Amino acid sequence: MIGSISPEMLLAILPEILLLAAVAVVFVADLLLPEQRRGSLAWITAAGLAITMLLTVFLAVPGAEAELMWGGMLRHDWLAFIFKLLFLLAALLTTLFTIGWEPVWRKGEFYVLLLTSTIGMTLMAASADLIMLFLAIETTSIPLYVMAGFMTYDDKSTESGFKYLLFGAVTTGVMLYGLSLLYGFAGTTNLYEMAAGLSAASIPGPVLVGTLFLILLGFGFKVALVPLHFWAPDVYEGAPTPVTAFLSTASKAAGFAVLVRVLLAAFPGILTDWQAIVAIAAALSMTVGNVVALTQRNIKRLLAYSSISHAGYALLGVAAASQLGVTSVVYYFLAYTVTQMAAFGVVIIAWHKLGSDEIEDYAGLSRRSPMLALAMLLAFLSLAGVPPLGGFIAKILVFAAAVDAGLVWLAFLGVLNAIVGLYYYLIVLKVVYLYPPKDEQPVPVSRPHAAALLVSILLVLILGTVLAPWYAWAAASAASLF
Amino acid sequence: MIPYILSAIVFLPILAGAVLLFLPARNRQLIYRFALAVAFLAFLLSIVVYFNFDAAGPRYQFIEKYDWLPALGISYHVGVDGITAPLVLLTGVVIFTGVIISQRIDERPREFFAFLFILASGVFGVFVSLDLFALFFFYEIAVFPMYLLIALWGWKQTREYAAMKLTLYLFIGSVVALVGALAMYFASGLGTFDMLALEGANFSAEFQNFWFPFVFFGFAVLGGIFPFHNWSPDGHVAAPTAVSMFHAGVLMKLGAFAALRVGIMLLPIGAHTHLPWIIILTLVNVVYGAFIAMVQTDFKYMIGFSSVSHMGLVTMGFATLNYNGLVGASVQMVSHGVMTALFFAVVGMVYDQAHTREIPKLGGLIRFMPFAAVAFIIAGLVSMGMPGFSGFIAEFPIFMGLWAGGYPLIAILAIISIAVTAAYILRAVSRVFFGDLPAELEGHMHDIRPSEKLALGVLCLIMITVGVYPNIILPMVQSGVNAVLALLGGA
Amino acid sequence: MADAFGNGHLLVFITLAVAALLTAFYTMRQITLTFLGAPRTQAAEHASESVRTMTAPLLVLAVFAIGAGWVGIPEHFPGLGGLLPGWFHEFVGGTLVANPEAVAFSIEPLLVSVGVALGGLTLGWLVYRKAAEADPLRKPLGAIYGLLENKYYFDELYDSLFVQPAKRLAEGFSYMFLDRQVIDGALHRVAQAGLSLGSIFRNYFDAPVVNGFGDLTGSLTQSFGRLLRKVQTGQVQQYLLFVALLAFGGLFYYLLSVLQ
Amino acid sequence: MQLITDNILALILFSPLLGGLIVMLLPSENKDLVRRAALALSLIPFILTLVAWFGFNASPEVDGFRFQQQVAWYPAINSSFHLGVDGLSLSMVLLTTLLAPAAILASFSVEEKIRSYMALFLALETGMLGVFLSLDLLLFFAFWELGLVPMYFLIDQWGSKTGERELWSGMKVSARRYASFKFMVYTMAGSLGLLLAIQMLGVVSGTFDMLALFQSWPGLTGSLFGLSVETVKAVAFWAFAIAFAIKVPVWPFHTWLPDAHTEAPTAGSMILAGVLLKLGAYGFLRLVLPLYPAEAEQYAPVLALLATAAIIFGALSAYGQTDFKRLVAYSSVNHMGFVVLGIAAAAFATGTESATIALNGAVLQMFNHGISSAAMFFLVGVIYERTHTRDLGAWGGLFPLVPVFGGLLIFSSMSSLGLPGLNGFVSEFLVVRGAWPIFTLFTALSMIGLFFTGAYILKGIASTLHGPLNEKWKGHLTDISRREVLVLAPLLVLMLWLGLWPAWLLSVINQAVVGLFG
Repeated sequence: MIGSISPEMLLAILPEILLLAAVAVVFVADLLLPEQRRGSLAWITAAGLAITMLLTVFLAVPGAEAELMWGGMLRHDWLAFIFKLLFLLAALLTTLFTIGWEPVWRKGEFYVLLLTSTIGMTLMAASADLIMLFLAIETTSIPLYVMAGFMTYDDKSTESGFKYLLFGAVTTGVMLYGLSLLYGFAGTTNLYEMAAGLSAASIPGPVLVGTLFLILLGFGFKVALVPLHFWAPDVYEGAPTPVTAFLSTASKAAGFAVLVRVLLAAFPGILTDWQAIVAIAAALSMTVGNVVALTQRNIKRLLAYSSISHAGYALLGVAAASQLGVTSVVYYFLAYTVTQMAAFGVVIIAWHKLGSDEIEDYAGLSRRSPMLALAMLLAFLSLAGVPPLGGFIAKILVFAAAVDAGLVWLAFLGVLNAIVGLYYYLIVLKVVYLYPPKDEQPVPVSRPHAAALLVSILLVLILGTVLAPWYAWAAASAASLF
Repeated sequence: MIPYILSAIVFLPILAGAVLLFLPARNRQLIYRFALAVAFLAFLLSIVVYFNFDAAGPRYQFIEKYDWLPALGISYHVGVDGITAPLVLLTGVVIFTGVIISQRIDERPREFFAFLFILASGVFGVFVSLDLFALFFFYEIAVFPMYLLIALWGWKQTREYAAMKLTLYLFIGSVVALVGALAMYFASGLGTFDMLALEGANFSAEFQNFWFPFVFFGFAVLGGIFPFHNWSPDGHVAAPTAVSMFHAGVLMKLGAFAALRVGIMLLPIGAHTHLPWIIILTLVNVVYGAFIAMVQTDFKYMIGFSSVSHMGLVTMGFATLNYNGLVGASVQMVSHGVMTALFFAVVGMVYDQAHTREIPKLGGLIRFMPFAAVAFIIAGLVSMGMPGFSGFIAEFPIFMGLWAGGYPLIAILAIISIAVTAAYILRAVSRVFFGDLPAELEGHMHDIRPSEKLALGVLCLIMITVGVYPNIILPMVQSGVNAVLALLGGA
Repeated sequence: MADAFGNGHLLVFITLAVAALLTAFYTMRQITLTFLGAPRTQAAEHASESVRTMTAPLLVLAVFAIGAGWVGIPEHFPGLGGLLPGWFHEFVGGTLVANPEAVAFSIEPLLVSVGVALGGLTLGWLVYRKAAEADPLRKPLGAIYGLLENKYYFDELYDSLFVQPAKRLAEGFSYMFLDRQVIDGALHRVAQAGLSLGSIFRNYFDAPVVNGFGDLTGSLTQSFGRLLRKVQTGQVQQYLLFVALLAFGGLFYYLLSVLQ
Repeated sequence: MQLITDNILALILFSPLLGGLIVMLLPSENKDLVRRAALALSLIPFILTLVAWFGFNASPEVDGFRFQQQVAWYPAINSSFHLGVDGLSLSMVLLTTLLAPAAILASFSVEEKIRSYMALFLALETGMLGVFLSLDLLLFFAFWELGLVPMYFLIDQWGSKTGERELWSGMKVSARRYASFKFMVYTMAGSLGLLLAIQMLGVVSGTFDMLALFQSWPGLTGSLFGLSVETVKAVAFWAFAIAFAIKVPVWPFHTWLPDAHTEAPTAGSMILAGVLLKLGAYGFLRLVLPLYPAEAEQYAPVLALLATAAIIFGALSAYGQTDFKRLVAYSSVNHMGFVVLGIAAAAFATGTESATIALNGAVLQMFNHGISSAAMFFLVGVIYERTHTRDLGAWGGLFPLVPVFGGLLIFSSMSSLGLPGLNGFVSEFLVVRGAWPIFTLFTALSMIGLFFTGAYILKGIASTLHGPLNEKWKGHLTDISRREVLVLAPLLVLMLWLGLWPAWLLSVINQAVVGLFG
C-alpha cells in the first residue's frame, strides 16, 4: 500500500505540487533578481497560480465516485476540488491586488507565505484524517499570522498579527485536545471510519457532543463565528488590505470546508445536537455581525463585521445539514469570495488615492471615477443580496435550505438580518453617490488592479444570472459528502 | 404575434440602461433623446402586447419558457393574462410619460435614466413572469434603483430619510414573502417554482392559513396596506417627479398584483380565511388615507395620501374575492395608475416653476398652464370616481363586490371616502389653479413644453376612453378574473 | 237724511248732518289751500294749466257730477219736483226686496242739509283764507290734530301688528337663524369635524405611532449595535479569557448532562 | 331621415356635447362667431325635441316608453346604454332644450373665456338630458353626477367676482368659491346614498335596467344581507329620497340653492333654477315612486310635511331677503315645495283621481316654475348688468327709466306669483286641488306660504320699480335691449299660452302619470 503510487494519487495532489514548484521559483527569483526588478515577483506568483488553476481544471477533475487516497489521508472529491479552485482564485486575486502595495509587493517572503498558506488550505479541503487535518490547519494559519503582521513598521499591523497568533494558538490548542479525545473514543484517526468506531464504542451522546464542541471551537476561530469572532475586526483592520481580503475569503472558506466535512462525515449520529449548536452560532453571528456593522465608520471594520454576518448566513446551510444545505454553502462561498474580493479590491484601489479607510472620505467617489463607483455599487449590492448579482442567489439558496430543513425561525432571522445589512450597505453607497467629493481628481486604477476588479465583478454578475454550471458543481460537491 | 416580445419588453430597458452608462456624460441632449427613444419603444411594445391580446384566447399568451436552473425547477417562464396585459400597458405609458416629464433633470441625467430603466425592467419582469423565482428576481431588482433615484435626485429636505425608509419597507416586504414562497416551494413537493404548477399544488389548509399572511402582507406592504402605508407619502414627496410618477403609478400596483398573484391565487384557502379581517384593514386604508389627505397643506403629500386611499380600494377589491370586486380592482389598478402619474406630473411641473408645494402659497396658475390645469382637473374627476371617466368604471364594481361579498357596512363606510376625496380635490384645484396669483410667483410662471403636453394628453386620453367605452379593457380583465375565480372557487 | 228725519231717527240725522258739515269744511280747505291765496311753494309758482289729456276726462266727470243730482229729485219736491221723470228711483228701488215707499216731503232735512253744506264751505274758507305755512287748526285742536293727522295710527298699528313681526319672522327667524345658523351651521360643523378627524389621524396617530414604530425599530437596532460595539475592547487577554470560559463552560455542561 | 327617427334620443342627448366640442375648436378671439355658433348648435336639440314631440303619441292606453334605444355599454356588470322617453321625461326634455338656447342667448354678454363657457354650457345640457332620457340606473347616476361638473365650473369661474363668505373661526373665502364648492360637495355627498342603493339593487337583482327593476324589485320578498327586505327597502328608499331631496331642494337640504344662485352667472342660474332642480323631482317620479310604492306611501306624510315647510320657510326667507337674486332663489324653494307636495300626495293615495290631478299638477308646476324662474332670473340679470348690484335697497322707482323692463318684470312676477290667466296659477291650483283631499292640514298650512309668495313678489317689484325714483340711476339706465327681449319672448309666450290653454302639455304629462300608476 505504501509503495504503489498510482497516477490518480499524483493527480489528486497536482495543485499542491505545482504550488510547491511556484514557491521554489519565487525563492530563486527573490535571490537572483536585482533590487529594482523585484516587482516582477508578484507577476511570477500570479503566473504560477494561474497555471496551477488551469492545469487543475483540465487534469485534476475528480471522478464521479470519491475515493480515499494516500492511505486514507486525502479524499479526492468534488468538494475538495471546488474549494481548491476557490483558494487558487482568491490567492491569484490577492496577488494582483498586492501589486503596488508599497511595503509588501517587493518582498519575496510575502509571496512564499501566501503560496504556503494556499497549499495548507488546499490540503485542509481534501484532508480525511485528523492528523492531516491538524497539519493542514497549522500550515494555513501560521503563514497568515505572519502575513497579518507583515508591515513591521506599522504597529497596528504588528498588533493585529500578534493578536491573531495568540487567539489562533489558544483555540487550536483546544481543538487539538478535542481531536485527541475524539481519537481516544473512536480508535481511528480516519474521518470516514470514525463514525463506525464511535458507534461501536457506544460513547454516551453528551460526551461525544462535548468533544465535538471543543473541536468546533477551533473551527469557529478559523471561520470567525460570533463567540470566537473578537479577533476578526482588529486583525482585518490592522492587516494590509490584500491580506485582509485573503483572510476573509480563502481562510474562511477553508474553515467551512473542514467544518462541513467533519460534521457530516464523522458525526452523523448526533446530528440533531450539533445542528442546534450550529443554528445558535449562525443566529448569533448574523445578528451581532450585522448590528455592530451598522455603527462602523471605518470601511475595513465594516467589511469585517459584514464578513462575520456572511459567515452566519453560510452557517444556515450547514445547520440545514442536508444535501441542499451543503450545496447552498458551497454556492454561498463561490459568490461571497468573489464579491468580497471585489469589495476589498475597491478599498485597496481607493486607499492608494484617498490614503484612508474612513467611509466619509469616500464621499463623491461616483463623481471622481464613475466606473470605480459602479464596481463598488455592484460589489456592495451583491453583499446585500440584491438581484441580479451573485449574493442574491446565494442568500436565496441558503434560506431555502433552512426552510427545507424546517428551521423557519432561522430563515426569518436571516431575512431580518438581510434588511439590516441592506441598510448599512446603502449608507455606504449613499456616501459614495450623494455627498460632494472633497477634491475632484479621479482615482487612478493601475492595470493589474483593474484586471482583478473586472474579473471579480464579471464573476459576481455571472454568478447572479447564469446559475446552472455553478449550481451543478455545488450539487456535485454536496453529493460527494452524502 | 411577434415572438420574444415579452422578453424584449423586459430586457430592453435594462440593456438600454447599461448602454446609457457608457454615453458621454456631457451631452445631455443625446442622453435624453436616447432615453426617450427607448421609452417610446417600450411603450410601443406594450401597446402591441395589449392590442394583440385575444380576450377569448387561452389564459396565458405570448408565452416563452427557457430553463434557468433545472436542478431546482427554476425557469425563465413569461406570459401575459387578462389582468397583466393592461398593467404592462400601464407601465409602458408611465415610463414613456415619465421620461418626457424628466427632460429637466440636469444633474447626472445618464445615471438617472439608467436607474429608471433598471426599475422599469424590474417592474415589467414581475408583471410578466410566471415563475415564482423569476418574480422575486425582478421584484428585488427594483430595490436599489429606487433607493438611488430618490436619494440622489430627490427633494433636499427629506430625501435620505424617505429613500431609506421606502427601500427598507420594500425589502422587508419582499424578503418576508420570499420565505413564504420558499416554504411553498418545498411544501408543494413538485420541486418547481413554476406558478402554473404551484397553482395545482393544493397545499394543506393548515399550511395555507399559516403562510398566507406572510406572503400577502409581504407584497401588500408595497401596495400601501394600512399599518405599512406611511412609507409611500414620504417616499412620493421626496422622489423626483418621474420617479414618484413611476412609483405611485406602477410600483404600488406591483405590490397589489403580486399579493393577488402569489398570495391569493396560490393559497386560496388561506385567502378565504384571512381576507375577511384584512378587508377591514383596507377599509381603514381607504377612509383614513382620504381624511389625512384632506388636511395636508403640501400638494404632493395630499396626492401621496390620496394614492394610499385609492390603493386601499384596490386591495379591498381583491379582498372581496368575488367577480365584481376583482374586475373592479384590476381596472382600478390601471385607472389609478394613470391618474396618479398625471397628478404627480402636474405637481412636478408646478414645483419646477413655483419652487414651492405649499397649497396656500400657490394660486391662479390656470392662466399660465391651462393645459396642465385641465389635465389635473380631469385626473381630479377620475379620483372622485366621477362617472364618464375611468375612476367610476373601476370603483363601481368594487363596491358591488363589497355588496355581493356580504360586507354592506364596509361599503357604506368606504363610500365616505368618495365625498372626502371630492372635497379635498376640489379645494386644491380651486386654490391652486383658480385662486389669485400670489405676489412672489409673479415673474416666473410660464407654460409647459409641447412634449409635456403630449404626455399629459396621452394620460388623459386613456382615462377618458376607458371611462366612455369600458369595453376596451373589460373583456380582457374578465377573462383574467374568471381564471382567478376558477382557482378560488375550486379550492 | 230725509229718510232718517222722516222716520224719527234723530241721532242718525244729527251724525249725518255733522258728517256733511265736516265734508264741506275739508273740501273748502283743499280748495283754498291749493287754488286760492299766494303760492306757498316754489313749484306752485309756475304750475301750468293741466294738459289736454287731463282736462277732457275732468269735463266729462263734471257734467255727470252736476247732472246726477237732478235725476234723483222726488216728485213731491217743491218747485223742481216732477221736472224729470224719477226713473232712477224706481230702478234702484225695484232691485230691493221690500220696495220702500218714498217718505213724505218735509222741509227741515232740506234746510239742515243746505245749511250744513254752505256753512261748512264758508267756515273752511274763513279758516284757511290766509293760512300761512302752519295749519291754523293745529294749535286749537292740539293732541287731537296729531291723532287725525296720523289717521288714528291705524297704519302704524297694522305695521307693528303684522308687517314688522312678519319681517322679523321672515328675515330674522326663517332666513338668518334657520338657514344660516342652523342648517349651514350644521354643514360647517360636519366639515370641521371631517377636517379635525383628518388632523387627528395625521397628528396623533399616523405621525407618532406608525412612523414612530418604524423609526423606533431603526434606532433600536442602532443602539443595540453601539452597545455590542463596546464589547469589542481590543485587549487580546479579554478575548482569550472569553474563549477559555466558553471551552470550560461547554465541557462542564456536557459532563454534567452525562452524570444525569 | 330614417336614421334620425331611429335614434332620435341619442341624437338629442349627444348633439349638445358635440356642439360643445365644435365650439371648443373655434378661434377664441372671434367672440361673436363663438356666440352665434353656440346658439345655433343649441337650437339643433330643440328642433329634434320638437320632432320627437310631434311624433309622440300621448294616448295613455299605449303603455311603456317611446323611442327606446339599447346598446351594450358595460356588460361586465350587465348595465346597458338604454334610452327611452315617456310623457314626463319628454316634457322635461322639451323644457331643457327650450331653456338652453334662451340661456345661451342670455349669456351673449359674457366676455372672458367665452369659448370654454359655451362648451361647458352645452356639456351641462347633455348632462341634464342624460338624466331625463336614461332608462338604466347606472347611466342615470352617471349623468346625474356628470351634470354637476360643468355647473361647478360655471359658478366657480364666471360667478360674481365680489362677495366674501365667512366660515368658522374667521376663515374667509370668496363667495363664489364657497358656493360652487358647497353645491358640488353637498350634492355629491347626498347622492352617495343613492350610489350605494344602486349598487345594492344591481347586486341583488343582477341588472341595472329600470324596466326590469320596476317589475322585479317591488315584489321582492325574503331577507337580504341578514335583514328583512322591508328594512333594506326602507333604508334604500331614504337613500334615494335624500339624494333627490337635496337636488329638489326639499326644506332642510336647501341651503346650497341661494348661495349657488346668487353666485352663478345669469344664464347659469337660469338653467340651475330652470332645469337642475327638476332633476331631483324627476328622480322622485321616475325612480322612487315605481321602485318603492309601499315605502313611498308609508313615508309620504313626512315628505308632505317637509314640502309644506319648504313652501312656508321658502316664502318667509324670500320675503326676508335684501338681495333680489337670493329672493328669487328662495322663491324656487317655495315653488318646488308645491311640486314635492303634489308628489307626496300622489304617493300617499296612489291611483285615486285626486292623486292623478296632484301629480299632473306637480309635473306641470315643474314645467311652469322652470319657465317663470328662468325669466325672473334673466330679468334680475338684466338689471344687474346695468346697475352692478342686486341689493333691493339700491334701486327704487325705476319704472319711468326702464318701462319695458318694468312691464316684463311685472308680467313674469305675476306668473310666478300664480296670477290666474298665467301658467303659475294652473299648476298650483291643480296641486292644491289634488293635495287637498289627501293632506288637508298640510295644504292648508301651505296657504300661508302662498300668502307670503305674494308678499315677497310684490316686495321685489315695489322696491325696484315703484316708490321715489332713486336719483343715482337717473342718467344712465338703458332700457332692455332687443336681444334680451328675444330671450324672454318664448318664455312669456309660453307663460300666457300655458295659462290659457295648458291642455297640449297636460295630455302628454297625463300619459306618463297614468302610466306611472299602471
